[in-house]
Amino acid sequence: MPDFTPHTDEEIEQMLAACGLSGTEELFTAIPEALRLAGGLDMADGLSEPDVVVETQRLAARNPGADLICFAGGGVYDHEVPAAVRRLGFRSEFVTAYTPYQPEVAQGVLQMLFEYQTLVARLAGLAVANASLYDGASALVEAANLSVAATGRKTVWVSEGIHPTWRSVLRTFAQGTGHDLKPIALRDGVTDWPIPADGNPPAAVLVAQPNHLGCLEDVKTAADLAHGVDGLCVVAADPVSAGLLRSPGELGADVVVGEGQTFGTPMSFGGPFVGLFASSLAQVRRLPGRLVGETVDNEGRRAYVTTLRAREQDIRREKASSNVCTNQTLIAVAFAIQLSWLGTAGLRELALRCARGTRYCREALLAIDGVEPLVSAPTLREFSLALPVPPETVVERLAEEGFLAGVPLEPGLHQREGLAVAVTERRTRAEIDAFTASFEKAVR
Amino acid sequence: MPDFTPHTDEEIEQMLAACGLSGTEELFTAIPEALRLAGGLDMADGLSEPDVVVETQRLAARNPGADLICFAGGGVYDHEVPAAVRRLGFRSEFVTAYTPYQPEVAQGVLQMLFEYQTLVARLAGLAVANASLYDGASALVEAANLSVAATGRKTVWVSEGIHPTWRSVLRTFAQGTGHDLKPIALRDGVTDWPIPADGNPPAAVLVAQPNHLGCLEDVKTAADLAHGVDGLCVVAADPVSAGLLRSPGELGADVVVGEGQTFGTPMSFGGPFVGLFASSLAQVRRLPGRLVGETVDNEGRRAYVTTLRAREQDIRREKASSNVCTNQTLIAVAFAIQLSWLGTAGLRELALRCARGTRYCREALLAIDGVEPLVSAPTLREFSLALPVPPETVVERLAEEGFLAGVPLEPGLHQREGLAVAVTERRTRAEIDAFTASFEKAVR
Amino acid sequence: MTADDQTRANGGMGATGRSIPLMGRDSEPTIFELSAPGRRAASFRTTDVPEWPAEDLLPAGLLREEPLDIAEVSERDLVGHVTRLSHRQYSVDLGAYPLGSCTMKYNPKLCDDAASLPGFTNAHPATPEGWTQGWLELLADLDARLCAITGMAAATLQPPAGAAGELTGLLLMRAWHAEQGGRERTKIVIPDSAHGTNPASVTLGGYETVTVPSDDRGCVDLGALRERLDDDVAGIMLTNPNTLGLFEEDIAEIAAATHEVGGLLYYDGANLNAILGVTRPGDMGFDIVHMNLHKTFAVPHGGGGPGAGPVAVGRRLVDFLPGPRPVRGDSGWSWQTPPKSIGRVHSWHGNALALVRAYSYILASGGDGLQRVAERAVLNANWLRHRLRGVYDVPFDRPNMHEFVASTGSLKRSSGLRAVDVAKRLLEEGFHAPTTYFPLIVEEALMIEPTETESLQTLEALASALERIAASPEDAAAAPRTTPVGRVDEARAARRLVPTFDARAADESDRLS
Amino acid sequence: MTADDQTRANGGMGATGRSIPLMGRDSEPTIFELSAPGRRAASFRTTDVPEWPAEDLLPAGLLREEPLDIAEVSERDLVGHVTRLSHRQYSVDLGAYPLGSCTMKYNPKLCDDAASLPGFTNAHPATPEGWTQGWLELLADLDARLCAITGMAAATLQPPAGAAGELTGLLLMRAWHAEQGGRERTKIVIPDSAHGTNPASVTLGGYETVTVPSDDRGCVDLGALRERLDDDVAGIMLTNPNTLGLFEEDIAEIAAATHEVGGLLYYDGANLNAILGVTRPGDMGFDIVHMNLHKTFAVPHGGGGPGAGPVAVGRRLVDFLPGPRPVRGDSGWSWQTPPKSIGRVHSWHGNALALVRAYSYILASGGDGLQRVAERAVLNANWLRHRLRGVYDVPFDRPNMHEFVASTGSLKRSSGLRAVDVAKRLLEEGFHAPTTYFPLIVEEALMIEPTETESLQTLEALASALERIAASPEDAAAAPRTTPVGRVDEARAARRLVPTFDARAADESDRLS
Ligand SMILES: Cc1ncc(COP(=O)(O)O)c(C=O)c1O
Ligand SMILES: Cc1ncc(COP(=O)(O)O)c(C=O)c1O
Repeated sequence: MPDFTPHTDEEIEQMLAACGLSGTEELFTAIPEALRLAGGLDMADGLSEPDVVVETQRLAARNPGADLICFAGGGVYDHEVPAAVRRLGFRSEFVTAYTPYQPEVAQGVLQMLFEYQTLVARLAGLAVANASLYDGASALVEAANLSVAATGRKTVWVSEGIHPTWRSVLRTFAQGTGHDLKPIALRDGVTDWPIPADGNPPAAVLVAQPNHLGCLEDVKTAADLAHGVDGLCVVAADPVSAGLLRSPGELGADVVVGEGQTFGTPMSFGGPFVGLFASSLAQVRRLPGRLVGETVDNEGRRAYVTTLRAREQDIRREKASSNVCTNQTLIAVAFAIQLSWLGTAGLRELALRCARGTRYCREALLAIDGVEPLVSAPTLREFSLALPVPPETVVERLAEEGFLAGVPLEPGLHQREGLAVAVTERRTRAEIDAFTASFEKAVR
Repeated sequence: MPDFTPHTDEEIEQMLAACGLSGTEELFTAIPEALRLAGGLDMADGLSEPDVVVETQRLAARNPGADLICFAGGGVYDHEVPAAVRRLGFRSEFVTAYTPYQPEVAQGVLQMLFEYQTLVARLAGLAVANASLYDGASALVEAANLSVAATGRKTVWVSEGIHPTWRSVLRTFAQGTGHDLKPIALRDGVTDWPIPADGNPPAAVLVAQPNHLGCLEDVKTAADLAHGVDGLCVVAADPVSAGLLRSPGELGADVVVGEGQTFGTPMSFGGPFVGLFASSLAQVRRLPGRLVGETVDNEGRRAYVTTLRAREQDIRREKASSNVCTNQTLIAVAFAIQLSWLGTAGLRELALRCARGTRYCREALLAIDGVEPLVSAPTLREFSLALPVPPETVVERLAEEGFLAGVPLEPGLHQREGLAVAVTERRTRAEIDAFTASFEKAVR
Repeated sequence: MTADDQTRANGGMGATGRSIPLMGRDSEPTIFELSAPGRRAASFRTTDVPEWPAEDLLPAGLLREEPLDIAEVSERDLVGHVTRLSHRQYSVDLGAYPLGSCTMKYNPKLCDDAASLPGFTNAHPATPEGWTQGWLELLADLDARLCAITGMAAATLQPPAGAAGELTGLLLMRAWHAEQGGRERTKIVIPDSAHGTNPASVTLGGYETVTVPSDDRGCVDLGALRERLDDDVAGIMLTNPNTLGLFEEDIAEIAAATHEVGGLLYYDGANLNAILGVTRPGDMGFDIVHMNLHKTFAVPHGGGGPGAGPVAVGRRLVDFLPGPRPVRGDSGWSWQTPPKSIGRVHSWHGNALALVRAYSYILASGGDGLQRVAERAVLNANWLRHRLRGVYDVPFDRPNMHEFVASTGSLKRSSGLRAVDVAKRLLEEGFHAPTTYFPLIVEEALMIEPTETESLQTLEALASALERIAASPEDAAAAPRTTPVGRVDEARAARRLVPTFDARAADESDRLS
Repeated sequence: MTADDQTRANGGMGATGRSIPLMGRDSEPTIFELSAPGRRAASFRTTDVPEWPAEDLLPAGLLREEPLDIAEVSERDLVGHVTRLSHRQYSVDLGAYPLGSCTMKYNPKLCDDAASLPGFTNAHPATPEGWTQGWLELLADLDARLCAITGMAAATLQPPAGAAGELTGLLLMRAWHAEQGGRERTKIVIPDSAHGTNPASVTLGGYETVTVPSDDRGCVDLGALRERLDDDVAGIMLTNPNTLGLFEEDIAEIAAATHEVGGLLYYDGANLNAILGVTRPGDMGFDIVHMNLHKTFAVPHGGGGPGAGPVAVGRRLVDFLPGPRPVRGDSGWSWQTPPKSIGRVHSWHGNALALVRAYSYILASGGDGLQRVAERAVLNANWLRHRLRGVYDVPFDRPNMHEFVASTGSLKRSSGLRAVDVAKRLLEEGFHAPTTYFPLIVEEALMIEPTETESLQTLEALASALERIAASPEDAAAAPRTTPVGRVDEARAARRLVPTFDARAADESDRLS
């Protein structure tokens, strides 16, 4: 019902006349009569703004899951987003801009992306990062494609420590590219790194840090292995872990990807998030997506611009190694703001608080009869349990008590049924204690 | 706990050294030792941002009254505020600016105020409006002061149709100014306009339109009466009523004041709102508060500036007729945006929707046994009922049912116990029907 | 083509303004010029209420004939208009705002969130107290904390701004003196450096202003004060530190002398920021204190308001406070009006959402944080004075509190540089200007208050800019050159008064009576 | 002094950047230059969890030795920084953005509100379906509405952008052909006017691109197409109206010919805005359709994203869709993956909050409103073409849909005015530039899409600006002069690659391998 078009009847008439037309239908004469929708769309008329509010509030209220105290992770975490970040990230100049094709009027977005790239590169411990991809999974797909393009090889080794849905996305897109994905199994929580029997050397080795069981992998071994066969090492890293852990780049990774939801974006039922992508300088001409670089304007003032554009689909077309056009700039902006808000000390403290809560919660749950560690490798902010009842049942029972208990593990993969439980800096001791008490009842 | 000051320890040392000081205490040597707080404030240490969120959310959750379906008015109404108005009104350039003392960098606020003044003047039907006062009640006080200054008289006639709390504020401030306030009683819902026996001619006649019973007054008669004795006519008008009614200015008012909450501001437990103040050009040099005027800059470009500043307290000091300095600019900005969003047709429709809902609700409630009209004068969007049980009891009972039933009337003033019920454009027929059903039970 | 030209050029129907953003540095048309008949943004909820025509609802004589002309714009044009206007506005969120006496500190965004909670924003002020216990608890706790900060016994949160607080305080004095009986007191003593609201409030409070001069230290001249104190004096109004940014060191003597003649002491809290956690007006002997929550407690200034001006009083004045006030009973909080209350000073409970902002700021700061505020506000101001003392005159060049007053007195004589020139030049350097020509007792005054939230780097940049300005007085006349508009013709605004868009069209001779 | 000079000049500790706002038109330092050791903005919830040191929690070998350097700034400086940067950014909310193919319409603010409801934003995507029924219902209803709009049978909402939708569509084609059996098809036909994502997606889909030329009407050359169609062809990708803004009138013949050789038709929905409620891809014969919700359905572009690129398909392809999808059962909504699904194309449910925005826009618009969108988008574009046809070349000067392509071909020859000059001149006139140099088949192309939300007055102003620009080609070289920075040196950015702040400091010779 609100009319988002400004045209008054008088103006429409005047404009039609200027076009030499006598009615709105005549605007569409190029469309063959047979293809015209006779009675318009089969859809109710528009609603007023307050009516839309009522309807969307009704639907939102039907998601009581949004009120559960969250112990679920699996790549999406319940972190604090402070007021300043929310308000800055939603400034309409950022929200309603397009891709910065005209740098003279897009320095705001460009500089935010330049800062974002710097931050992502630092987290990764690599020299360069792009201006965002869709999400962690698609960044991983792009990393595999980059590796294949860089090496001319088609085989990609994929640790089963990578989140199952990410691997599933990898498989989907491999149907097009024809990559040969070789799964590498886990052993006691971490990737078991033999060279697969089949002798084809890989374009890349893909590993997650921490992996989806929450366990910390030995990135250096993965990198050495990859480099030993002239392949690349790709690490899917949780950016929060950079608060405490040595960076993947430092340990030898050539490409680091990740899910950026962690910084500045609420859980949002899974999106929009932001795919982090960093690489060594050696790969910069194969970098997917957009890249912002610093330069100067005609008066020598510092300025920013998208650069190495020749890589991109709009110029390289069928020869481009990536088709990404629209990306996730606004989420990248929020990421950069949130990380700047955290700052050097805050990032470390955030990671430490996650690790402490994880340890506290893990010990408390393991004290419950019948609850056992699924694996024994060290964890940072997520851990996996073996349960005496199906994990889906535990999740349902705990939801009734007000908790989202975790993410049930891919059945079959780990011998036993398991549940991955995540603890962020938002979880208080009181919440964890209450969760433990409910958990105890739920596994009976 | 969040430190809103940026100083690092190193910087503090450096800065103290630059001042020739060796410690922070030395900054305060001018303060006699005896007056220094020994152990700092008797107050807990600061909380982190998330802890403050928890605490303020706890307090907010203890106001279930905020969820009641609102039939209360009394000068504060439950109108829709669309997303665009909220987001625009909260742009930080408006929120975090000061009074526009430097017009070259304050054209945003100045132009918004110029548009606000234009809109308020149009609503009032008068030539000029100021850039906001605290609220409706304080605007009424200023109008009385202006009238006294303009006429050199001390007596002010005050219709009892003006909301009781506004009259109470008038009385408070009259303790200082010494104005002689003469109440004029109502008869069957509207002001009963005899000239008070005491022969002192008034500086002004103060009347509300509609009055606090919801009834429409005869503004023209009030104006004629005032002008007949060379006094001013001051009307406290509900700005929504301008959507349907002839403006007070057209009917002879010299000053129009009002409560601007109606446009763009939620009910907010009573503030901050905005006091509307419009007058004829004859009174412009006595206008309280700030006034924005159009002018040009040094290149002839249109520009705005606060003008006729010589009226204001910072220049006129003890001779100023008003002491207002900080006003309610941000709420005035929201007012202007909301009114522009409504537009010519929307304002009329808003008023009409209020009037229709009022009629529908009034008829429904009057059909209940024992519920009677308190008065019979025509109403616009609020009406008064005589109830068989104390109105406070009815309000309590209906709150249990999810409704805020109205504002109980000042006891004693109208012979019978009464309740003023308001209906805005937000109230649906279904809500009114449910309210009526609950009301029926509540008055039993 | 300026907006004016365009308005003239437009002969046709519909909107006359065009919408182009600031980047072109063009002026923005008014909303009225963007209006075209029939355009609209508004939509309304579906209610199913019968659609009676206006004529069936209201007496014909009251109805207006034509709808009132507001503006007819699309939501898109409205959003564009206001967003563009926001780009023509300086603000704290854009940069430093060293406006003396105004305390333009950064206001944490968490306070915005607190004040936006629906449990606060959606409550009608007449909701029965049982349904708004959270509100009453918050107000009562804020009241208690403000008293702890100022050293007073109880407060009213009703006054919506500092000036309203002043008048409230004066009415409290009046009521108190009336109860004491005796001859009516008629005078209030005010220093010559006081803010204009003080004398204006005195008049509205029904008193007469007696001015006491400042001595050569920039403080109240104690001797002169003693001469003015007699039993006509109802009280004295002071801000401490005063508007020169100097602490009134003789405050104990001032208080004793005033109390001796039966007067009361009123504290203008505009400068409270300087002494948070360091000293308290109550301890200095003040009887009545107003606070500007929009200065000291991070309520943003909103382009001129809203603020909040609570008034706290000593024990002997508690019974006179405006009401109702939240009081704790067995069954929770309820509203109560003090027995000898002067009455309401606001139609409801004051600027309630502004109070939530201040409350959340105080919670987040805590006792430790508030003390840091004062320490660092004072440190910043002293550092800046030291940096600038060789460049500008500093008439009272001794340790200051949160602000100090400089002057272009010497520079004016040597090179013609006035305070207003410094202000306009600073604007083009990207800073807001200090307060100019106040306090009145300093010629060509620049009243500089950096506030505690500005970093050393910002202060350095500000000081450099001020140095550059002093070094190149010849640039002043043309300034400001980089602002959305150039120097504004204030005289013309007053001479040819155009207070509304409609007045533009009207015949000029009609404009002023 | 520029930020660079200052960085150099700063020898001391702490932040090197100074914070002054755009009004000084100075550049803004990076956040790294505003950083000073020890400053911080962050604070954390009190949890009472034991405060074990990192060494007790993690193996020593994994721990980094020094905290990772991020930046150390106060909230105040962060807010100032980002707010100032926002003032260096053009956006739809500031003005018109006639960027062809991108559909930079105004996005109603009500959609922002819908997408901000905590019931949507706070839901973890792995929450069991019983606890997120509102989400599933919304997604299913959006799916159904998108199908009604496009004339298709079912959709996936997972693809996060148009290009992701394209690749999804190509994988659907692949899966479908695989099920049909027979020789593997290897080619996809694409017109020479197609967007770059089309051929790039084709390659990633494992196909080879075969280009079909446009004829002199600007449409697919039907004869040339027929020559290219054989049983190697898996399908054809078209956008209709095409990137010249022209409706492919022969679409029925194209569809028949493609289907005849067993190929499928893919609709690139970037231009769907033009035909909402007027005609539907499904009715034209398309088998697979992606939509750019960020173009057609008012998801704001966010400076480059996020968007959403749902893919709808005809009945015979439904079983191949990515999953899981929401399906209605007796006990409510549940997630189900289609039997022959190609698998996930997103790790969760797509850009869910962007889907809420589009959903609320569709609810508010309704069938009637969506049709108005198309009508007025087309009206605006035709009006503008008529206004400009004498000034600029219009290579295909016939009734267009929502956009049209102009060219400075003649102007370049007569006065040297290139498309890029027009773009830069338009920036200084306060408008965003049209898309330039696309589609590739038009020299010096200016692809102009005013969108339906711009008013006649804005179009008038835009047209006047474009006229002025053509009339004064000599102004072009210096443009833009009123923008936050002048013409940017793009060549240098590529030559001396500085992709991060850290690369600035690094030795230049190291920068590029
Ligand atoms: C010293 C002083 N006193 C009083 C006031 C008045 O406060 P308000 O503006 O809140 O009415 C001000 C405000 O500018 C001030 O600076
Ligand atoms: C014609 C056309 N096709 C496809 C796309 C790709 O869509 P997206 O940017 O969402 O990936 C675009 C976007 O610019 C386009 O204009």
